Amino acid sequence: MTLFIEQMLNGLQFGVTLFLLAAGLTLIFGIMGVINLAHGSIYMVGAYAGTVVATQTGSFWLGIPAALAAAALVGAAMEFLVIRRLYQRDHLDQVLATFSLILIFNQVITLIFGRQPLFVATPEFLSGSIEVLPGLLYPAYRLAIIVVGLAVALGLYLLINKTRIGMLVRAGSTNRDMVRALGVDVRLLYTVVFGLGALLAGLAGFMAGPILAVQVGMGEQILITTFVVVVVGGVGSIRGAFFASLLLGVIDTALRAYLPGLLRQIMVGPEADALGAGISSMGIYLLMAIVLLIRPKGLFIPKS
Amino acid sequence: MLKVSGLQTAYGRSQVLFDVELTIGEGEVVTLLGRNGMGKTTTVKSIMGLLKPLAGEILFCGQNVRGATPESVARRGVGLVPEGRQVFPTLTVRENLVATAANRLGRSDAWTLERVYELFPRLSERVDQSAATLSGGEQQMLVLGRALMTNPKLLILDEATEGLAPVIRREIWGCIEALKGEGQSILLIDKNLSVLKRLADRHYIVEKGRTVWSGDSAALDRDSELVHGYIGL
Amino acid sequence: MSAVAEKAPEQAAATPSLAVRGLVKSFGGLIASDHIDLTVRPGEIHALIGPNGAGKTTLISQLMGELTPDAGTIEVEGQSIDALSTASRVERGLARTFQITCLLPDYTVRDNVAVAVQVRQGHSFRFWKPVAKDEALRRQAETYLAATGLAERADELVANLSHGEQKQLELAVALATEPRLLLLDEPMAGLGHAESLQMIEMLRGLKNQVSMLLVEHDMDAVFALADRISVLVYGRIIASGTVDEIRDDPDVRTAYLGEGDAGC
Amino acid sequence: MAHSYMRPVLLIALLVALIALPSVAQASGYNAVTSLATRVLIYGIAAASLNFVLGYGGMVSFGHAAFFGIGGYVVGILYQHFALEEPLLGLIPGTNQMLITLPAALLVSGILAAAIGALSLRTGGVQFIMITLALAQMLFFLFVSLKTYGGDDGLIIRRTNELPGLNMRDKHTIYYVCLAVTVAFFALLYRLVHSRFAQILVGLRQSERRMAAIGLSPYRYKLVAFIISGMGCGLAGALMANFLRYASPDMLHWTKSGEFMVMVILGGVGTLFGPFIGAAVFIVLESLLASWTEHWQLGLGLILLLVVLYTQGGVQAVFSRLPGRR
Amino acid sequence: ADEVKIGMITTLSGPAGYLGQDIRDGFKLAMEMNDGKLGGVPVELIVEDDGLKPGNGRQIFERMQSDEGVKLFTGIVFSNVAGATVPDIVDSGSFYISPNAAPSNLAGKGCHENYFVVSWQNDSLHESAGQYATELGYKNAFVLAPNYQAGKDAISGFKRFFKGEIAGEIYTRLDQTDYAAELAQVRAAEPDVVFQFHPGGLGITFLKQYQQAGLADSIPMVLAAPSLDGVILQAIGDSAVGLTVTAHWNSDFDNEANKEFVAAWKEAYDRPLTYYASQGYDAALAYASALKATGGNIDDADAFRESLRKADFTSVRGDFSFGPNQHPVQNWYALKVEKGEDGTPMLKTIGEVLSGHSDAYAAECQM
Ligand SMILES: Nc1ncnc2c1ncn2[C@@H]1O[C@H](COP(=O)(O)OP(=O)(O)OP(=O)(O)O)[C@@H](O)[C@H]1O
Ligand SMILES: Nc1ncnc2c1ncn2[C@@H]1O[C@H](COP(=O)(O)OP(=O)(O)OP(=O)(O)O)[C@@H](O)[C@H]1O
Ligand SMILES: [Mg+2]
Ligand SMILES: [Mg+2]
Repeated sequence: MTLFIEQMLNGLQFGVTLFLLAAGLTLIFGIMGVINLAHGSIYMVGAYAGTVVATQTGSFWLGIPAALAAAALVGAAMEFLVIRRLYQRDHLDQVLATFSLILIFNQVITLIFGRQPLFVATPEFLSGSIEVLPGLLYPAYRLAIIVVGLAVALGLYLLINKTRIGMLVRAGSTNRDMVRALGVDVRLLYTVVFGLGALLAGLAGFMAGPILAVQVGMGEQILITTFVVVVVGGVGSIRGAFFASLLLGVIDTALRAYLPGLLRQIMVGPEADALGAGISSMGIYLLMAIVLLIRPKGLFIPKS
Repeated sequence: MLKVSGLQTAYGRSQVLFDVELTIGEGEVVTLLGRNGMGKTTTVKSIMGLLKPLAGEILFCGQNVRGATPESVARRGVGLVPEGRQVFPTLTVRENLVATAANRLGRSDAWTLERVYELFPRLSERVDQSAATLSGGEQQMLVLGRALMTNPKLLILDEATEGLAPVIRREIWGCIEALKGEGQSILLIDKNLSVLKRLADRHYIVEKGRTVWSGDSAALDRDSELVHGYIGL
Repeated sequence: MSAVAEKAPEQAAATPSLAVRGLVKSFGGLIASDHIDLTVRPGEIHALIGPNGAGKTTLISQLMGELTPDAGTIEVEGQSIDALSTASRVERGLARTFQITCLLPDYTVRDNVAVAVQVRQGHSFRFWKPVAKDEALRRQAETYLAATGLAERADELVANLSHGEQKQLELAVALATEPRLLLLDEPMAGLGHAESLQMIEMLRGLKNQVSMLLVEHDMDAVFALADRISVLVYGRIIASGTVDEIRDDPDVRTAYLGEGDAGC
Repeated sequence: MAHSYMRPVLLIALLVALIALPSVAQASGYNAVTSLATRVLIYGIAAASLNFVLGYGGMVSFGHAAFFGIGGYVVGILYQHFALEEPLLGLIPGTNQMLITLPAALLVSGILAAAIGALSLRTGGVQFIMITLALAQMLFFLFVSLKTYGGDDGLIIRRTNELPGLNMRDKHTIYYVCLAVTVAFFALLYRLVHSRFAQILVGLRQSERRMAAIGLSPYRYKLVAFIISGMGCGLAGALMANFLRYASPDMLHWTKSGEFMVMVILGGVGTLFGPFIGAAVFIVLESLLASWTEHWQLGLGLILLLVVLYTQGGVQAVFSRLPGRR
Repeated sequence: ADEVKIGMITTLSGPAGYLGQDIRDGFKLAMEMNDGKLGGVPVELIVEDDGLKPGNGRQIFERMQSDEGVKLFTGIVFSNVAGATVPDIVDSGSFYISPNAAPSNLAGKGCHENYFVVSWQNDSLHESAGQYATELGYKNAFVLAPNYQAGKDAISGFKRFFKGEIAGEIYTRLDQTDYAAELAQVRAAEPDVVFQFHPGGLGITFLKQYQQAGLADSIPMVLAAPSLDGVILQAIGDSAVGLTVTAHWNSDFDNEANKEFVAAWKEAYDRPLTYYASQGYDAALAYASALKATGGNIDDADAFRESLRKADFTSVRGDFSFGPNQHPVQNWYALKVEKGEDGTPMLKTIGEVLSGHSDAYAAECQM
């Protein structure tokens, strides 16, 4: 039973991690409507900048502003130099442009930091485990991620749905000219929002440092998963992205934890393990396919 | 307040405006008439900065705004009700109204949500509905309300009553009349000549991108022969 | 027009072109069609008027099969079309224009019509013969353009048309499907005065060949064209009758026309 | 218009150049150019196939690597059964005859495209992008875990498929075979994109609602287009497996779908030869830059970025904007 | 003699770029230590990045061979690039020495007389880990590896030599970033030992999370070299202390060749030394031996092959020879992570696990 609870907790935690990664993307892709394949690269920039500063200064705390600032600056610069010219154009041009940015970012990081993954220490005070339930120890760092993830979710939700900035961004994504003709400097607004999305990606990157490998190309690994989250939840919906993250997290974890066991009841061991792993790798894609076939716009968008 | 002269504008290589003249005084209501495709909307877009004119002069309150960005034109106090109902489809009715609301010129009797709802009660019944699912007429009301919420000095209405039921249309005319009474300057594009004659101070007719006629309502009646030739009345 | 369209009225003299019974459609809490009964007789122009948001467009979308009604039946020339897809309804002779124009922006004016002709001919799974060399198709398309006054604009890209011209093209495309029942959603909106008059003339010319359901807020046009008028308010038909009956109906005056001069 | 008579001249010039390429390459000592050109031809077919749905039909598929990969695997699997002399599923004998494997690849990829298309065409927009991606990724994972066919390590095809009367071990022969297939493919595609069917397809891209309102059922047309396009990619995959003498899950990975898309956009979306040019530019740049510097991705990235920012409509657009051609 | 060209096709971009980089730099080091010569013959090394794409690997080979006349190749890191490229190289009569990837399909029936491997056959890595876990007296083991060919090879290799029971077997994903679900299962199964194969970045992630989950203190781990190379060790830092690894080479090997190599590396590069570098270095030495024996004449392929087969060089690993399928026959050692003198963790050799070990596929190879 404890194991089951632990696994569910793992699922939730993984879900929140996914959301933390997807949060910036929801903003940029879901709401601004820009297909930004280089989102993962900004995540990488955040991870590198934060990690390097944290290692050099020996303080995890100093890493946070470094990661946020670097990611936001790089993001805003990217918007200013490249993305800005592409809003009016086809989505496909955005694909090509941001694809080239991935190549550029990866190479630039390689040139500056080399090819080896970086060393990141878990901050001292978060390195232990906490007993969340009797007999259930849980890594403190992961609990910290949950807290940060929830805070980001709430903040974003409020920003997008309760503030004028959120409305304007959504308005601008469908009719830029009209927003401008009503007196709003959309270009500045978009640079700021893009920077904010980048900042969230940077935060996610830095937070991920202690549990993942900080290396070149780390962004592409998460990119597709985060797109899946956004689409399953319903493009443009923060709430959707949040619940989709949790759902995917739990289902993914449950598949990994229990599917091979279930299959082993009906087949011989090794085949069951391999098949189970195979199916669980397909897990999120399968889930997305099913969701989209039943609700073509995603889970949290009204049907019509 | 607004003075347009010698305006020339093109879409890519095809020139549409050749010589448009237009003047709107403080508190004046002026119409722009002409058949379909003669360049009325193009004129409006050029004024708004949504198109970059090739030549000519656009003075708003004495300042040259030719080539200025749309946002800066809007901030100086031009409010646009565009042709073809350009609501923000993913926003709710209320959000459409408040998203761009502003009172940059510090009006004391500024437009508020309540006043707009009062003007268009139907909108108040649809506050949280997403604008994409409004009926055509409801969208038109929304767009008008949205422009009012920016409290403009000059309001430009490009076919603002298109697709509205006669009652509503009458209400909108009433509203425009009231606005006029408050001293609001308005540029009207519409085909409802009889009302326009009553409401507006002066009229301009564009034909193939050129201002070919201008004058007050009385002159319009006087030149009815000529006018007929231009706009088929 | 074509032979089919000409024969249609006689053939179906007894059966109405369109018969709607008990149509219901709601969006969440909002009832957009509230037990609508409506009949369009062969060859007549039946105007549907009503305040904004009354459910006129919603009704047309249900007739075309773009929206599925919650209840009720629709018959065209005596046959139920409830189970048919939009495409099959067009084959049965229905066509619509869109209030908010819906055209193919990257095609020329001519191609917009030509595509409709091609679909009507039904030879679209042809992968080999170049379509551009199909003179017959071009010529046919051009006849519809001539009919709607767009002949001179045939080579213009639709994206470059003015708003009013697009409305005219809407009609040309609908005509190209050779409909027997035309559903017109505010064809005059956005047209200039001269063009409106032209449009009225044209619709009048089609009368007796094609039955029409005309949704329009331009009362001059409605009174000039309609044989009968139905008034839709809040999803419900509140009155139905001839032009004069409707013009004088007090309910209609308060709900729709407003007091005083109906001309504006 | 200059266009109308310039175009056939340019095409013939291109064809002559392509025919002469191996001999010229050999004479000038750049033999590898022939293999490079072979890859360009093959990717050109794949990109043009993708473009048929993407550019003409407006269906942004992010899963076309699935068809490319399956085409490759059909060749690989048939070869493996041929080499081991045990029939597939105990029924279908393996083969190394190209005249059988290519049609087989077309058939299988067509069936796969029908299945994937039937499911994914129920959605649209971004959802379509993601669902095609998802279905293709599932296939990728399937092949990764198929140990019989090499799993992640892939299938090595020791000998290129045979064609009667030709020495398929010769690089030039393979090149000419690919060239012949490419020419045939583009000739067909040329007719196709000017046909009534394409007229409908392009209409659907612009507005499905309008097309339905004139009496067309969009789904069928889109599905047929999707199948045609999938078969084109399958053909390319089969040729690639023959050329590389290797098939691996790498051919099915989403990054491959991404590459195809990049080629299409780079060359010019919705143009007949744009994707071919895009494939050529992409492949040539990649190998040229890589032979100069290990940081070639930086160069490639910058060049691609400049292309998007400063040419509207890809490389093809640059050509058509050259003076005298308008 | 004339300058001999050696073509190196390797992976320099992406997350796995450090593998190719180390192979390249190890190889280069061997050349630099001999004034740009191998076996007394001047050598030009041409390096090109395959970007981990099989098609590119093949293209690079074609270009190097036909345009630059290269006949000796090396460098490929990954099995899938090798699969597309190596058959072509050897079929065309050129030579290939693998400094890393050695998939089973090229080791058994698919072996070739011009194909040599100086690293290991994939399975051997894990066989030694299985052997060592047995030697340490563990009774039941929990095994984890990614669900792909190399991962399956790893688990079957381990099981082939592990005499205890398998407490649990999990296949993870190649793109996995979160191992919490698996770690919970490991904890619940309470095995004596964990064996896991997660190379490169995956390994870093796995080990970090293993430590954070508090498992590092309670359940020991036995690994094969790829799961804890010098770079991974540096990236996870102190939390690696206590892990045991089996490998064919370690930087502290006490032989002249190795000492020389390690010293030269430290001199030349400011980054951790990995076994990939040692394999690149050995690949260079192997070519050097044959070049020396033939005096730089690579046109006589038979003679060149004969001298390669002799493996007449002093490997940094100590004893080294080629088996019948031209894969290594070598010793495997147990290593343990300990704090070094300067306080940073380092791998320390603690004993021999297998000696003169060949691979399971050699018998299938017919040349
Ligand atoms: N985006 C565009 N690109 C190219 N040409 C255009 C574009 N928009 C409009 N035009 C052309 O410019 C001319 C003037 O158009 P405009 O929209 O200004 O007319 P209008 O007077 O507003 O007509 P309407 O009453 O029909 O709205 C028309 O001939 C039209 O075809
Ligand atoms: N998809 C939808 N979801 C929710 N409400 C809808 C939807 N579509 C239409 N409505 C509502 O149904 C009502 C009827 O809309 P409809 O478009 O049919 O009106 P209409 O009679 O055509 O009005 P108009 O004359 O202004 O065009 C409106 O109040 C509209 O807001
Ligand atoms: Mg207009
Ligand atoms: Mg309507």
